[in-house]
Amino acid sequence: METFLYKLFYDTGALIDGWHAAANAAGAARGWPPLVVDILFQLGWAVAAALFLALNALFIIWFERKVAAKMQLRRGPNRVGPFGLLQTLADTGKLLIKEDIIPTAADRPVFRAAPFVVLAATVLLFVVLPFGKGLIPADLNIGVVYFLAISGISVIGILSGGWASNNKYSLMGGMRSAAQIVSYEVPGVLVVLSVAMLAGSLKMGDIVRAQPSYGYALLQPVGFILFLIASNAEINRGPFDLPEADSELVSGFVTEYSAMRFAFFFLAEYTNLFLAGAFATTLFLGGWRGPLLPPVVWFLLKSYIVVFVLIWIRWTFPRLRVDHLMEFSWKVLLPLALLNLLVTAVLVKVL
Amino acid sequence: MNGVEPGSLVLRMPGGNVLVGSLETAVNAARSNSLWTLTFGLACCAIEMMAAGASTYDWARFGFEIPSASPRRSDMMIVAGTVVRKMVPVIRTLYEQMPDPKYVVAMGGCAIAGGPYTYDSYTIVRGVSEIVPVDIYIPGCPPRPEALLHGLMTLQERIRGQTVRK
Amino acid sequence: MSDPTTPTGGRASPATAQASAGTSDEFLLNVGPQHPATHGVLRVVVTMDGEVVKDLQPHLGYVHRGLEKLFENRTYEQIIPFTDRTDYLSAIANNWAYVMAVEKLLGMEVPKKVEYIRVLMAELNRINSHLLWLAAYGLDMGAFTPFLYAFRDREEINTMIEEASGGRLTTNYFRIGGFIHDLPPAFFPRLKKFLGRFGRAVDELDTLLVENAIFVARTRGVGIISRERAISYGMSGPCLRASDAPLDLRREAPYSIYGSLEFEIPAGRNGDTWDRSWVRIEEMRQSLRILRQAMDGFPEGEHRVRAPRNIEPPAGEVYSAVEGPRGEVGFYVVSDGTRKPYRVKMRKPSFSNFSALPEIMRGLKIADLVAVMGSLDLVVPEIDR
Amino acid sequence: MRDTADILAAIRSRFPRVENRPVDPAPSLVVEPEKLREHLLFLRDQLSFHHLVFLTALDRPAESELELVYRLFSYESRLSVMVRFRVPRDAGRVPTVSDLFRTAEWHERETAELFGLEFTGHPDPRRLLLPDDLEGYPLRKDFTHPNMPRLPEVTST
Repeated sequence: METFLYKLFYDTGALIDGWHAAANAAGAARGWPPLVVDILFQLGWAVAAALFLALNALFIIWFERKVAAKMQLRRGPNRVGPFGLLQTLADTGKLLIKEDIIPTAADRPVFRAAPFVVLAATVLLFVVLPFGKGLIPADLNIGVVYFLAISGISVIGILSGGWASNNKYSLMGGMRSAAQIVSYEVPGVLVVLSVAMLAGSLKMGDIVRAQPSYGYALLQPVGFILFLIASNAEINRGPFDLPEADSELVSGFVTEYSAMRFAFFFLAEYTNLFLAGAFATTLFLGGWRGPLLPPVVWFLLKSYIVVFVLIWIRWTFPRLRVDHLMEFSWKVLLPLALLNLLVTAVLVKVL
Repeated sequence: MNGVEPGSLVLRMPGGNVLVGSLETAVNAARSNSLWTLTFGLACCAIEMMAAGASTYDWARFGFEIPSASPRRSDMMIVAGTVVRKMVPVIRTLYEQMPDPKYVVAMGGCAIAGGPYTYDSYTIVRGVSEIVPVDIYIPGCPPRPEALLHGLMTLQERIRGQTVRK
Repeated sequence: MSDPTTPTGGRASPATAQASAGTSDEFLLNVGPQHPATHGVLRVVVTMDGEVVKDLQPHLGYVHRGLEKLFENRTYEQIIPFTDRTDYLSAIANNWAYVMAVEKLLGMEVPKKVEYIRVLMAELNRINSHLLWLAAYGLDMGAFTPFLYAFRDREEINTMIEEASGGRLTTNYFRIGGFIHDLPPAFFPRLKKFLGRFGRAVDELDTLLVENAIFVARTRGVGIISRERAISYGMSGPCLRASDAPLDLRREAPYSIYGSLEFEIPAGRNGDTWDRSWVRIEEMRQSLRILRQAMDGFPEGEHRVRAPRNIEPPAGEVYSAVEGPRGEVGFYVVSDGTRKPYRVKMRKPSFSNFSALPEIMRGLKIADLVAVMGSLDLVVPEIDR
Repeated sequence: MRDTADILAAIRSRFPRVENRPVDPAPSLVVEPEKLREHLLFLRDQLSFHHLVFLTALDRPAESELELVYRLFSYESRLSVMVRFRVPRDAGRVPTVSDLFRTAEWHERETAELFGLEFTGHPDPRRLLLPDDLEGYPLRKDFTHPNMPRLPEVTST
């Protein structure tokens, strides 16, 4: 029964295409060029993405603090709203109205631009995420490459933030994160390549459709683990959180940032956490495919499972030292990623 | 204070009532429920501060979760321990570096008035209030974690009563 | 390495360190006095070459309260609460060292039961201090969870000590000649339950941090100090025993009833940061053994001896030392027959342990500074007094 | 491993004035400041007194002298020994032993700033604990400071 509800949940793509066609017709009737309708639709996607980003950031920060608290025998925030749900709202609200200090010796324009670069790099990634069947803002045919390229931009923001605050600790934090992200991008890309090879296409939608519903994780166990490690390092979390190592570099590149500018970094870090989960779901866990539940719910469920694993890793392992970090990436992850690529290539050829 | 009791929604101004109260309560609620502390342990009280952060007393329930090491990101400085004259410039610069609405909590006898050394030690500062304005005094040597939590909750009550318009 | 026989010792004094920093691409990094890795107020100026540490200048005195001057102005009983505020993590060991010194001056023998209570309290305090070291060390190394598991056990010990002495941290429990109150009735059942459970908790903490692969990678072979250099720096406690030197005052100069208790002295082999951590974990297990023996052999009897109202020891001097969790805690008390001591010198372990840091750190990385300083288990008021 | 009697005999033969102060079992060796380094080297290398427990001074205003006390402990023979000598109260000069015992470097710096002594040949004679603006030597009996009022005299009833 093709009722509206069924379409809304199970075949959102078709529903949106329907609206699109209707809007085109109405536009054409009024003599607007088709481009205007497209722009309006893209605007709609942007608003939806921004809304989702805000809600998700609020939820995920609370989720991490509650999960970490449970792992550590304590409660976590529960005074602000039911189960402490409004805690993050209070945090961001407070950060909004705090005094915003820019150190006098700081490099003013770069200091101001850095948080926006990091946040922009994060928001741009939403364009290619396949939330549900057809529910994908723009299914670029180079979706995967786009994702990897844009996620590289955030390191520019971090480096310039570290440099602009004119503080020894921030400078070291910035340099460390540059070295870390670059050296972990390489194995990440190779693993993504092997998945693309299996799916035979770089489009995110195709990768999800080409996968069996339980995803490539079973076909590519080594690849999945490598990808988790690499993405964990790329978002500066877990045992790899050297750039803002609290105990060594005071707070790394974020030392001089206060109030709203810091909130951008804070927001970007947690949205990156969700994006890492989402990307891992798309590539390895079969994206939105799954039996009964509607595709969007499957996608969010799988993403949050991966987010839970990343949180779990962060709160159990101590921090790596800089040279171990580099050694681990070049001497362990890279060979494994190459081997994985080779094995997949042979398998694809043979089967 | 000027016709509004803390937390009420309606404010009776001379020209008629103005619904400014709700913004104030929202701002105060946000500020009071997320006070990030600056890790500033000087002596014995620091250990009780850590105990207050640990799982038995867990001040994360009130939103004091993230003890940040950099003064830029902290709202509250808990001075826990003995204040010595050599430390005075450091405390003052740290206080200056903290962004506005900042609060100072003097924890323990030493921070309030020099503690057991106040009578005749040649290097003691008799209380941190000689250096920075203090909001909350928590007596004890060292005060128990419950006393610290009680002090911080009083600070939250005080923040809720503040007005934004001054 | 500075040649020991030449008086100047060949170490760059700070003036030259300042000048040389200007020329090459070294830069000075100021760590502390408000820095998360320095528990308390410790300032270290590090001359760095990139991430590698070239030289290290500690600056002290940020918590110097001038205690030794205060002691000359107070009577013997009034000094006791000050002793446990210098090292609030091993308040019992400090109380004991001071009280034993005055008892030696008075030539006073304390009943057996007092000795047993003192041993019980000291070993509980040792576990408590090592637990806090583990918690703080986990925080430095970026692992937040051991901090909370260690504090869960710490709270249990805190309750026991608080029930007996009234204070969780700064106990002020010992008196010259014994105790004012006997152990509370609830003490032994609570201790029995704790001893039953804590053995597994130590293994859990051990695997959570000390056996963790990343922790081992960061500490194995880092910050090595040989046995001779450690003894020359006057190091004591776990920092000394990690450099293949099983030297513990409870064995070298046995005081109280330690002579009749059997326990081993764990000693590391190559004196690196990991060995210092391993020694402390082992010591916690040994303390459990001591606690069991002390609990089983707990005698009946008087919990104090009638000390005179105003204590005026005969003129003379004495040095008495106790093996605290951080090392040898000693009090050198000189009395001149009046009610106030003529001079009290406090020999504290962190003072000497910390003085070895510049030598240990030469050539290591900045991230190692955090690891090495954490492994020395420093308490700053003990250094500044 | 020389036994205790052998070590005590060696000490008595080497040091002219060996006294026993009341209550403290360790023998006190009174030496001249000039021969301090040589004595300590002998105690350390021949009699294995490797551990310098502490080094401090006692202010004797009556004789206007400062009495310096060094306490050594031997892990092998488990014996302690006190080396002490007197130095004039103002401008007292003592040879440093920071190269024989590395721990002496900080102990000497602390004693120097608290008592007003000078350790000749010390590699780094800066202040250790006191703030730079504090004049006078705190641990001297006649040291006064604005926030140090005299405590009311405790009369022993």
